[in-house]
Amino acid sequence: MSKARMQLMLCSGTGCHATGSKRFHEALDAELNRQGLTDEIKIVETGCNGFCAVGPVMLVQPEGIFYQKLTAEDVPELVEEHFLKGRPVPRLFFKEHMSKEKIPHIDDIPFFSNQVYRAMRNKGAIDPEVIDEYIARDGYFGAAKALNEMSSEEIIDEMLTSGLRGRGGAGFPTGLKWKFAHSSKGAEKYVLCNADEGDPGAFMDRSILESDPHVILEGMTIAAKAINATKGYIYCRTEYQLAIRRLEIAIAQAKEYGLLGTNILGSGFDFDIEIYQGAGAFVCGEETALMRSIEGKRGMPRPRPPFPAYKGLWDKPTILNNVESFANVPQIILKGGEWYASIGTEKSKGTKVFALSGDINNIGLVEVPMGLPIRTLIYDIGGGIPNKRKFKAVQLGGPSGGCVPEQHLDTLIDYEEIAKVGAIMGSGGAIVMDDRTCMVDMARFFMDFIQDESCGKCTPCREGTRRILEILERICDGKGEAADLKSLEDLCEVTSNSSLCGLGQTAANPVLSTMRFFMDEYKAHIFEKRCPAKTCQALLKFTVDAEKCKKCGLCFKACPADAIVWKKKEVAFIDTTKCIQCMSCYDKCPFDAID
Amino acid sequence: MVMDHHPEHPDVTAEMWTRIDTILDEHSSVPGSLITALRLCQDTVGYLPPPLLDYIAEGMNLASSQVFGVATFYSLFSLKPKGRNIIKACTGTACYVKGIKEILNHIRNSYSISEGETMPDRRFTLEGVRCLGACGLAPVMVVNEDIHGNVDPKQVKGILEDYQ
Amino acid sequence: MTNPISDIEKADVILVTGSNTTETHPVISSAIKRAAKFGGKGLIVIDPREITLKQYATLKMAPRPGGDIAWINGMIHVILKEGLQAKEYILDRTEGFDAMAEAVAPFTPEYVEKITGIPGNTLVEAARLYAGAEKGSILYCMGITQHINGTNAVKSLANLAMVCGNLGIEGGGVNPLRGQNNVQGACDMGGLPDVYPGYRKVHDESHAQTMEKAWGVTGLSRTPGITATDMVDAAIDGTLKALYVIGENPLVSEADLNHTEKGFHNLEFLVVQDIFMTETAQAANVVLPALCFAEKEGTFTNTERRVQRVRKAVDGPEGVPADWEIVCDLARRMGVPMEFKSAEAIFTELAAVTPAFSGLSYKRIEKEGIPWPCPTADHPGTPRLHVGSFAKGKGTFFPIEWTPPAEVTDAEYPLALTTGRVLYHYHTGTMTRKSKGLNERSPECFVEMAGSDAKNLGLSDGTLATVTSRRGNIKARVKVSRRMHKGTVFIPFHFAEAAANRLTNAKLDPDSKIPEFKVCAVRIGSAPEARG
Amino acid sequence: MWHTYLISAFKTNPLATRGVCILPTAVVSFLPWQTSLNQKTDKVRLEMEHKDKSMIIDGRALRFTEGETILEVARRNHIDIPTLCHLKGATPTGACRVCVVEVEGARTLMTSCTVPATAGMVVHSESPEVIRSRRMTIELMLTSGRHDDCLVCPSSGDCRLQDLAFRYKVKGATFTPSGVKYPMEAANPFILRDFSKCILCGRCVQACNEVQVNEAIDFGYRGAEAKIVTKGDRALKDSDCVFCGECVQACPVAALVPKNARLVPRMSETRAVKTTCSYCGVGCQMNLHVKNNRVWHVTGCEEVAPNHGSLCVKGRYGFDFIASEHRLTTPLIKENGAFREASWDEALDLTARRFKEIAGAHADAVGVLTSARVTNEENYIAQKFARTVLKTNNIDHCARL
Repeated sequence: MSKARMQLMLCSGTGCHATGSKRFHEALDAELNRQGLTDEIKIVETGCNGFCAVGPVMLVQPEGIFYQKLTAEDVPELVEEHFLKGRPVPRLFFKEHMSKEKIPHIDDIPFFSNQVYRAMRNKGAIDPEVIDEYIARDGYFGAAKALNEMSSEEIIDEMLTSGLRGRGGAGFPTGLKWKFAHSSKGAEKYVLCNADEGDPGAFMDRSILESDPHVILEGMTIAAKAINATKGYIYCRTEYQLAIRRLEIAIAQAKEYGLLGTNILGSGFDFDIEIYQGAGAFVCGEETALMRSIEGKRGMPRPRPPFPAYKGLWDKPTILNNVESFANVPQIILKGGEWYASIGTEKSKGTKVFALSGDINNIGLVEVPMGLPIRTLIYDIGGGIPNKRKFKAVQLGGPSGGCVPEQHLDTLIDYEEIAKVGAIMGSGGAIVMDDRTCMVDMARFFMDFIQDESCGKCTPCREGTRRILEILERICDGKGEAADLKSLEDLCEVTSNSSLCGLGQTAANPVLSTMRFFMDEYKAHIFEKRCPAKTCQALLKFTVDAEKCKKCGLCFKACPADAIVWKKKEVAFIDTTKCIQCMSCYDKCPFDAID
Repeated sequence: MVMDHHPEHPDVTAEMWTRIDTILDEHSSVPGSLITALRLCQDTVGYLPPPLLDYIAEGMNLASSQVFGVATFYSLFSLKPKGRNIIKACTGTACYVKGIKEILNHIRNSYSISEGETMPDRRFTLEGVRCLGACGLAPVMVVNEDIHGNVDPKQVKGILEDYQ
Repeated sequence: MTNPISDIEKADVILVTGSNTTETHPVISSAIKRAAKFGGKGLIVIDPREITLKQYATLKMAPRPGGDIAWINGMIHVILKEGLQAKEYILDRTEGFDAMAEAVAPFTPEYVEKITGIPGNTLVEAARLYAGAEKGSILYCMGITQHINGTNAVKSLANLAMVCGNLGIEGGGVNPLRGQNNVQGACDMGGLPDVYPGYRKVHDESHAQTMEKAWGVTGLSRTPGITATDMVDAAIDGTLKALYVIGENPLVSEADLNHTEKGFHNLEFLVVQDIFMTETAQAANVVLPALCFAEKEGTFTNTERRVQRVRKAVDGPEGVPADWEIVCDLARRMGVPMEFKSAEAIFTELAAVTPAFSGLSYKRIEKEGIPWPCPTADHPGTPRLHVGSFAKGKGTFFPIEWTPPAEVTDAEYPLALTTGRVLYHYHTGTMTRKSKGLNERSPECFVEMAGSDAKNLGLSDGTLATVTSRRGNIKARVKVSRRMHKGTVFIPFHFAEAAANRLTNAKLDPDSKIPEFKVCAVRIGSAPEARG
Repeated sequence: MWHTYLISAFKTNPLATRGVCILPTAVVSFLPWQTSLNQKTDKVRLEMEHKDKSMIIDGRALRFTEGETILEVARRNHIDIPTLCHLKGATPTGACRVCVVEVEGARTLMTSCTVPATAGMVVHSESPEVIRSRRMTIELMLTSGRHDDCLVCPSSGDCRLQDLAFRYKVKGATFTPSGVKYPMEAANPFILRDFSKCILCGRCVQACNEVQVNEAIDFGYRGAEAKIVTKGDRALKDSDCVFCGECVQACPVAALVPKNARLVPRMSETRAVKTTCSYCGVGCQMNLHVKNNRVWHVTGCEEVAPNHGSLCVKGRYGFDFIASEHRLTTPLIKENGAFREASWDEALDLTARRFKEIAGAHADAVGVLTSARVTNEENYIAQKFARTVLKTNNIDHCARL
């Protein structure tokens, strides 16, 4: 590749972009130019590195020094000290949350060292806009093998051996899905990639597309060969403009290299891929809805059977896998299904990507082996909860998933194990919540989301979720009644049992899950008219703890409603009849005296 | 249909009609390309006034009711004029946990617009959007093309003052 | 129709021409649209206007009015040139192929394009599409027949169907869509100047004798009578002196109305029997009220020859008898008794004297109608004609030449006018214009034209315009529409106060005596709006 | 075996047994319900294992043909599975969820209108689970919009939702009715759209798009905002609607009723007289709904050719001419250029006399224009009259117009 002595892998993912990677890049460029170092030091703009919390980040290769929170002002020092004199700059190293230790090497940072890269093996390592860099890391070798040396059956067998299950959430064995579509008769078949990442709190697909677009093209090509399809679509959220641009570049380059289009790699196999931009509808993550959408219609799911493997897009046999699933395919073909299955649990093989967010120190994207305890994910990789707050639960699986509370943190990352505690693997969103999060409000949040995203076709989902939301809102408003709990249960059961598609069938999960583990919070809202997490404003009754109050008067000054009575050297008093529960005083009090 | 005249609409200029005709020409024979055509037409005009939807339907040889159904199904499409600046507040879980509600409140108080609304002078349109996949920066607010992460409610006004 | 309506969805390719089906036969149009949209069937629509059905078409063509024979011959030309014809079928089941082939030889796509304006390659595609279908159905309506060469156009369509072996098969056929509820029945029953019930010629001695015997009379005239249009001329020259009009409104529906009015006013005695005071009734000496379909028993025969029951739902105006009762009463008063107890009794007689109806009875069609021929009481009826063999043995090809319309556009009358119906009205509007709702939807006459024509004439949507032909003029509002091609305008004929037939040309097809309603030359200018 | 392990996964998951926890995409898709065949051992089932193409519904072993849905098999065998959104002649959408049944081994309830019968399938059409779901679904429908005024509702007695509520004894009292979301629309001569009654079953959309293919209406908006819309969500009169009324006939409630439905007798009070439409040549079979010697409604006959229930605007709504005050009721004779009323005897005698005179004096001087509008019987009589009484073949009608 490059003859440069040093490569600066600068993250240009959405996160780092937002925190100023572009300005830093420009400054760095200018400085290297000024110093005449452009030949020996090469800047490589990579896709998302994953460690978004500390962006902009940069990895200096081949040394493996990791810099975080970079600004344009840091450039002269970096160039002078490190790039010229070989003395890395410690103040820009990663700082461990607990020990406050500064760690220079990426391999020593727990966020990275506990990860195993498969789907994201190229993240931060290549320039996503240069196909040669992908090829240099064994890119398209899997496709070459599949197209020239393997039959469809052999590819499917390899996939079955790998034990790869759908990473979009349901965990259906990928090889089996391909097998059905393979056996389905039809001259025209389709391979679809679901890149309509919709679960709030999940962004691994965007990251993979931005950092390694070719792996998706390669994975889809292998799938096409397996089921004998000639056309593929990547259904991508229109919000992901960077990902779309990189995919467009990748498709053009692959075609130029004969890796896509007609007679790929001289194998006689034809396959073409088109990008289809979604237009903003969560329900289009459901496979039949997604197909409707590609057909240019309203993304309303249709009943199954018939299943897409037999009657999918334009009524032709179709397979749909998500981005992360496809990202695993080339390596499985290249290194074999057994290699892939060598890590993980009995029924969940390989790795899974999680998007850690919420109340956690190391917000970012991580890939971990199946079978890892959730606790390790949260505390070792995630670096624990900030501000010395208490962990309450981690929400897995987004609007279709559930919460894993403290007592189940040792659950292993495994489709079945996670399901046992009432959550789902889902697409990998992992939102950590500390003790200030109200679980009833959380359920209400998800129901609000679902209600908004329901397509409106079937009665239980359209009307049922509306009624569930209504009840949850009532509870959060302090107007809940005992009978509401029974109504919730009934509604959740019918919505789950009778809705047309997965969206409705799983819509009640966040409610059922929080009712299972946090019934006490529901009861507190209903019977004591109290929100233990102090989130539901209507239920807040603020009082001043006389023992903690230092009589400073900050609360008095902060109150916009004149609800606080305070005189110098006296404990403040809150007039609850005037209080508008705005929490200004609560936020202001330096002594936690307001509760 | 003999497409020899355009409907009249104050927000659609002659150049826009020309561009729209090109878009329709390119897509009318491609099955399933309605959503793409709608997106491109919206990019051209800024939004999709109903007479334009009817015109698109004729040009694409689709039922006008179907086109309207599609346009109102997807949140990307707007049938009302939008502001010069679009504020997208991420309402994903991470941003919710990190307090996007307060940011929305601030915007509402400062500019008298709620989610989905546009200021009468068309300076801002406020949209609540699905998770932008930038959870690491929660709460996130995107103004036009600029991503603002870790937004403190107090900064909101300061950030927005730059957009006129 | 040679084939039943249910065959439409069984065809592989449907060719519709001269029929604005969605407005004139909405329920049949649904079958066509379903076939095209959901059945994946090919649909070829040929019409001078961009009618709604074209939105569903696989292929559409817009010939200039009067060019039908040219494009039909052109399609046959292409089919023969490319060897797409049904060779065995032609050999086994038809005659006269060679002469026909010779007649279509000059109709190259280039020549057809010159006459019709249809691009040559489109014509070739259409020919391939139709000929490529295993089962091809042709549906046509007045757009084909109402021309001076209408009969020939129909024969050309039959040529086209036979060339591809599409007559006498399921899903095939040449199918005229009959415009009126019982036009099929009126013809079947001998409501024509030259035939008795069952299409037996009046000049054929043996038929005449059969009828004399059946009716117990003597001296039936062996001379064919004259057609409605010829009656007008006969009235003008005085040979026709009296006319008995039952449920028709020729003073709106006939071509060249000014001429027709002259004839009617020249009659010595005119009797009109109708449910409303129509424009024709106004001209009568005697007006007789009648019952409408909801007030009497009987049968109608639909476009697919299905004989169906009409049942009395309500009592009519007090003392008003059914049409047949009035006629029988009149006969009695004229000294020739015609006594029937009921409509069913008449049906029994007509079934007995009409071979194709012999097997039919009210009892048999109680639940569902039966298509004739139905010769015996155990015959299931005949949904498809010509299956296995043609009625006459072999199907005959006719060599057909194209002739231009009787009137073509020129500098003085630069626009081609074509007339037809709108969805909300029916024929002369006798019934529909009494319906508040239908009138609200379609209150007045209009002249539909292309945006470019309107622009050139300085007219815009909604302006009142005067439309003038060599025979008369009317005022109507302009309707600018994407359905019209430049150079052709359309006016519906339902509106007596702005009757399109004041403009139309009464030149007749020599065989069918159908006037050329579908094309004449007009000019259009803005009309001063009346004040107040 | 892949499926058994997946099923065991559900079984061990306490939430999964309630049908939750698995995302949209796949697992559900490929679950073969047959796998549960061995779960119970009842005699019939054991016998069935060796029989091809038979299934069990409510304990009855039933044969089916390839492609038949559970609903079709059930109906053929007089097992009454209720439906609401199911529209004959259109693709089943599975939207309303009223026809759900329990299929052994399936993770959730299944809509009988969409699921094809498979060999060995065991179905319970009225299990407690099914009834519970139907009752909640009906309850949710009854409390959406306004459904509490059956006493003054034009569709009362002719309403599927009312029938279902009766059958499952649901009162619509659990939740507060959500009320009127979109205003009523009456700005056209024929159809009244009452959105407060609409349960979004989609039958009208299918009637419009799949049966008549007029494509005037479709689903618009999303979720709780969902509404049946025309182009631009305009009033019907400003849309592509051609007022064929297929949607009105398809509407199972009173969301779409004839414009004057509140002012005239309800459908359920009238007597239907089957007849043939008197407009174009299609010859649609229709029911005239009569009360007190007046036609109030017209519907298409669904069971017979040629129209199978469809009509057009003229056939369905153009019937007010029957009772028009402009109808001719008495014979008229023109004297000095003006009409005067006459008795039948006078008018017919005059006519008979004049015809006799003219026909007697000149051969073929009288003509008859019979009609494509009157019956076969009347045409037969008219031509017989011309030929035998007037002794002329001068008979014609406007076949050519």
